[in-house]
Amino acid sequence: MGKLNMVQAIQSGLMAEMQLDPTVMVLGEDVGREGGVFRATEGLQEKFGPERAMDTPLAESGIVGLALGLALNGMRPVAEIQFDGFMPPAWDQIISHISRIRTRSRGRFGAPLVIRIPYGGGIHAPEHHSEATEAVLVHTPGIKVVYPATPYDAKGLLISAIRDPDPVLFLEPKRIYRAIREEVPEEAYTVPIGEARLVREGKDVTLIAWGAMVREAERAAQMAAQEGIQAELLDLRTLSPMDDQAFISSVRKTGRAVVVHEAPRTCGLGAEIAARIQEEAILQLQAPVVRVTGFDTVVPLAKLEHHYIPSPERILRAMRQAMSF
Amino acid sequence: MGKLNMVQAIQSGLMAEMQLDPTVMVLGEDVGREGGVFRATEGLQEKFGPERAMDTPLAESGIVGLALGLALNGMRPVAEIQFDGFMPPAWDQIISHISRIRTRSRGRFGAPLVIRIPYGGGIHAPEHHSEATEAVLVHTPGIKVVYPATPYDAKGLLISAIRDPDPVLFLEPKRIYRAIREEVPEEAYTVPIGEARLVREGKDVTLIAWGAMVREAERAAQMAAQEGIQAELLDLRTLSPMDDQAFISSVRKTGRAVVVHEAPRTCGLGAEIAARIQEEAILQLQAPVVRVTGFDTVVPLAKLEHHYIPSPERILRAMRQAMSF
Amino acid sequence: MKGLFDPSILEGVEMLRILGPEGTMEEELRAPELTDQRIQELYREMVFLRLADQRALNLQRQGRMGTYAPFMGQEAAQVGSAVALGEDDWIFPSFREGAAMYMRGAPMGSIFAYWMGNEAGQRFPEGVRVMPISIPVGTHPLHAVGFALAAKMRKEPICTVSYFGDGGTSKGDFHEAMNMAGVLCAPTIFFCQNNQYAISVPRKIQTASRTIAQKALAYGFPGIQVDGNDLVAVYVATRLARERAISGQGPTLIEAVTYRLGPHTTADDPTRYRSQEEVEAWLPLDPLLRVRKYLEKCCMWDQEMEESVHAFAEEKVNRVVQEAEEFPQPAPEDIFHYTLEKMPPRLEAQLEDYLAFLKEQED
Amino acid sequence: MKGLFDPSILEGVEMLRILGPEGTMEEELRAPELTDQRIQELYREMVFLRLADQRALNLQRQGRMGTYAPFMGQEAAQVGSAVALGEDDWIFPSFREGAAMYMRGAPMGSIFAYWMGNEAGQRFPEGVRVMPISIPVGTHPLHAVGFALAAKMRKEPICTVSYFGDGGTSKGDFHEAMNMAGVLCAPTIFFCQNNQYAISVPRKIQTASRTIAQKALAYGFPGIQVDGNDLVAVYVATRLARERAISGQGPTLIEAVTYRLGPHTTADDPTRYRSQEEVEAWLPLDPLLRVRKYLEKCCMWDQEMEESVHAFAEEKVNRVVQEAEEFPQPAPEDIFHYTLEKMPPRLEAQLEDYLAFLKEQED
Ligand SMILES: Cc1ncc(C[n+]2csc(CCOP(=O)(O)OP(=O)(O)O)c2C)c(N)n1
Ligand SMILES: Cc1ncc(C[n+]2csc(CCOP(=O)(O)OP(=O)(O)O)c2C)c(N)n1
Ligand SMILES: [Mg+2]
Ligand SMILES: [Mg+2]
Repeated sequence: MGKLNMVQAIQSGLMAEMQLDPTVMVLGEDVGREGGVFRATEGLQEKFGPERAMDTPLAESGIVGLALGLALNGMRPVAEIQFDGFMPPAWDQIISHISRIRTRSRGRFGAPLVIRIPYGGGIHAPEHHSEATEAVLVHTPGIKVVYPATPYDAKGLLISAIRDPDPVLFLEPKRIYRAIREEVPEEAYTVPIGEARLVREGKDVTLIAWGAMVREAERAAQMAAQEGIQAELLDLRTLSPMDDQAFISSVRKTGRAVVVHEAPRTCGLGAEIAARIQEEAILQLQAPVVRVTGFDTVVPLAKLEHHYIPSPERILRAMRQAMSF
Repeated sequence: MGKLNMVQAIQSGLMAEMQLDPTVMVLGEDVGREGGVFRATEGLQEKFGPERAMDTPLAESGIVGLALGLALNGMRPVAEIQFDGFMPPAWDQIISHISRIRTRSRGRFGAPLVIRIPYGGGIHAPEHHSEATEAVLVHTPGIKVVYPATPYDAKGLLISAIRDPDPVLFLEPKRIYRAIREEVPEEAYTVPIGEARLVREGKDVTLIAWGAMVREAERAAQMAAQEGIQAELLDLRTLSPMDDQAFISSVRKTGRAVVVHEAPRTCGLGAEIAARIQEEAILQLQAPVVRVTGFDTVVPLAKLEHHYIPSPERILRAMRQAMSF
Repeated sequence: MKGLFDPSILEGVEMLRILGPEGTMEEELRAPELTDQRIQELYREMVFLRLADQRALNLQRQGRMGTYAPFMGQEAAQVGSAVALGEDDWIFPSFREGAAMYMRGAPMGSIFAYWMGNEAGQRFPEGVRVMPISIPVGTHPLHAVGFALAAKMRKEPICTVSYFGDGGTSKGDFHEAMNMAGVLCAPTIFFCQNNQYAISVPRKIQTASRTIAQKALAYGFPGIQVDGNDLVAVYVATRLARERAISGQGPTLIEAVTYRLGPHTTADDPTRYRSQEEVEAWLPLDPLLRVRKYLEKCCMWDQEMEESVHAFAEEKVNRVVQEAEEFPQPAPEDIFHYTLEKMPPRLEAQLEDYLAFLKEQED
Repeated sequence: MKGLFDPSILEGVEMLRILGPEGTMEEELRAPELTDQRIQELYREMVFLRLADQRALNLQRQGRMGTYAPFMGQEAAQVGSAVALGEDDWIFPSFREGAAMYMRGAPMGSIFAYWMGNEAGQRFPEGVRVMPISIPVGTHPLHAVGFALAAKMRKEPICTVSYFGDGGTSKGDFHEAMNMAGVLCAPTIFFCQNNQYAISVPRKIQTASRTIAQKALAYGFPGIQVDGNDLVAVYVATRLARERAISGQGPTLIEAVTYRLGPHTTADDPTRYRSQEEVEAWLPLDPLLRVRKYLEKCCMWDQEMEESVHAFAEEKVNRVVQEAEEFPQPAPEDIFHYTLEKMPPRLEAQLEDYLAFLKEQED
């Protein structure tokens, strides 16, 4: 047991599973020799060789399509897409094949594979390196979608994902890869897919976030507490299948909700959450569900990026709006 | 002026614009010699030659990427993707380039192009021929998304789309391509992008639909009328930018809303509509917004497809639920 | 010029043909295990397959089947390649490979049931090493590469074959699959049936390369162009490619030059884009015809045998149709059950709600 | 074997080189318009470009610039190709083409401003026929093909050039672009800088073909492999490709064999994946070195000139940095204004709300 940051926790999870299960392997651009541009696969090629820690040609559709073929033949591949902005070329394989092979074969075949993707903004990166595309993934039947917010969860959820019989999209908040350190067991352990985490209890307003936004929401909740607003913060952790009962029962208690995400507002996951809350808790709702999100624009480059990503201040403002409706 | 069905109206729109504007051209798989698998481009190659009605290799990403290059150099291409299920390979070009070239070049370049796609189920087709992917498109900044429901609107909206300075995704409800005939002027005319159409007035519940679902909703509204429920039906026509004031003001009047779409429920456009309604009309809402949608599964093949696509009966049931909440 | 790779470099290479249209055999190129006996057996299968294919078209016209993609004219390409494989090899078909699938053990009744709009027809019995049909053109060779790679990692002496058309070679995923197979030295065969059309789009609008086989050179492995209407040449080329795969030499691209004698699918009207003369010019190259001619030359076939094999095949096709039509009607629950291994609560709720709706409708 | 396209067919083709590492010129291959005078001019530019590139690295280390992708070692490939084009030709760069972009008229201050995180740096002045940088690898050649096609339709005698790396050739979109260009006979040049690496992935893991140039054969048009560190050979090959394009003969693929002397980007540590020896083996092949040697042989260069050109270039780089740092700080409104030509109401509301928030924060 030691204090690890999130990249280290992920690396530790991969290492642990590859040691336990010879069918587990990683593949992607620069994941082998280099150990990944973020070092999430560091040391795996040294330990398991170039086949089980495989550098691939630069081709995202190919990487995930190859992973499907490997999974169909007994492997448990963990593919890496280097940055969120390079997910779209892989979507066809994910949407047309990976998510469908089980239903297409009426259960004869499954696709036990994981696709890891560093996602989101806040690192002053070039275009296409700051995207958050969860809504598209959650809209796709036949896959699971996981977004850890802490090192401990990252490792535990990753191991659950690897052991899952179905394909799991594993989105890693690159912005906080090295921001948080916490105790992470060295051995393998699991955190169940499909369960939200209660970060903070409160009675006035329910705050819903995931990935890198959990930390921003937590800061906002602290600021709110100083104004006497007691926010209850939920870290969704899994976006598909979503633990909606967690936030619905919270909203039934608080009567108010604020949902936070980096992606553009329109048709973002915040819409689904708002829709479910009004479906199941309308009688308790004392204000509209407020969405604090990226704008309906492309994520700006470094000089303007901070305007785009929800800040604690914007989240606080939304809570005030919810409280004073 | 003559009675045309929707495919004919679309063909007539393309013909009219190609005659008026020498930069307008069509391209895609089988759009030339064959005139399109649905005949939407019939006669264009005869009239305008193989360059302006261009058969391309089988490559969806290539088709729309080529269209962007053409648009950057003075053309107004209308690309066809043969079926909705073959959109995902084109998404990368749409999301990473077509939708961004204006902002990337800070306004120096735009992408005045149209992508036509026959969408949706109900024609007993093989896998990947029955999808409705509007949510992904509406979530993407920098493009417009149009879904006509009638022949007249199809032609008028298509011409608006061709003349629009920004990229327009033009989704055609293939199920009703030949189901409705109505008077369609022979000459060019426009129907404005961004305005919903009031199909039917009513005071009890607002029904929101687009594309092929408008007809189902209309049938449901007729059935409801016999039970004394007066439904107000809106055909959104444009999904992005969405005429939300149309349904918000309607819901302020009726206090109830039912939204209908073919796509899977979770993170479908219905969620966004519900979210906006609760944001702007919560005080008038007398029941949760009800969503009548496809299931969170792959669209089934012919033998089971009718269970998946919202039927008038399911829509009617949703209206009853809204009324009796 | 130094540094120049000009297409003219490749002009000399001619298509491999062993069994000519007149039934003449280039004996020295023939595979020894492909005895006359075996050819006779395969001819029987080809007759059955052609009849089954035609029946499917008829069923569609009668409204008993959905859209169907016939393989008439491509029997030699599919049968020749399928039977050249080893027992444990896997095939990854696209939508026009009914013949290859059947030869690899997929029940024709299942295949028909699928085209009748029943997903259950794609669940082949355990042991049948045939993947479900992949509709998105050119996207499934990647799966064959990955599958082959897993076998290679475990040192299992098998190979995989992906089937696709001339149109399929234009897709980005085809390129990524070819390139990865080359880099990873994957034991896989890319089997292209160049049937001259992708729906209405003729081969020359699909790509400017003289052959499809030469595309392999872009990926550093060999391509073979073979007469796709020649059962024997297809067999020999596939065998060679399989040898390469199994012995660690990596992938091979095979271009089987053939012709789609029928419509693209039952929804297609080919008279819109090709002339009757063009079709007629291909008729003498019919893959069944030359096998029959050969067998006749060997005195292993006559009109009587032809008639009896037809009668026998007709019977068999009848049973296929019966089997397909007796497939149980799928239940609405089936839409939900295979989305994930375990249905998540939200989906369960959707199912329950829908079943409640169905119940209400009955009442 | 008949029908066989084996990679060995292409083994004989050797890379085109005109100006050798020792400064020797193959005069008969040289382009007449590339006079010694012109070479001297281009050498000055190359010196400036190398200094500018190094300055960018320094600025990044000082926190005055964001992630930056240096082109050190690739100057001949970029300058040689850029100056071989006609005035009205367009280039479609990816992220490492600062040198080519500058040679085609994009202000270096703008390019720097962009890497400082300001989108406005990508709006080049009207008349500068340089597209904005495309980050997604291998995806922009399609735009160059479409753009070229439009010019061809209007019978304008121009061509387009897309720049990409060895890694870019693995992408599906590269294939679709090459294939479409072949079919449409588009006046375009695919210019690949094979700098041996895609981040850490060496060329041999990128593709199994011996050369990248030979990939053109898959699409029925020629490829040329050229020494990418040889200004003259790059120029000559590009000129030839342009001739083909303008005269209706269609596309050409050029593989410029070069080496990325620096890190992939400022975020990269190349010692993790390549040895110092490997880098050192490439140093004698430095594209600037051989031009200088040639000019010295012609008595058109000496140490004094070298020093003065350096001093001059340093000055110019200073002005570039100043220009870049004086770019106006973009406003939050800029995030919204270029999404669509006319801002839709919902987006306007988001902007207003955000400006209100900023106002509140100030108060
Ligand atoms: C990615 C994709 N785009 C479009 C289609 C529609 N479509 C079905 S078959 C076909 C032509 C395929 O041609 P080819 O690959 O030559 O195979 P063939 O039909 O000749 O067997 C097209 C365009 C599809 N199935 N997949
Ligand atoms: C589609 C895509 N995938 C991944 C990346 C991340 N990435 C940036 S540059 C690069 C390597 C590019 O290599 P190459 O094409 O050889 O160009 P070079 O960097 O050598 O100039 C990668 C993987 C990207 N920009 N685009
Ligand atoms: Mg074909
Ligand atoms: Mg490179």
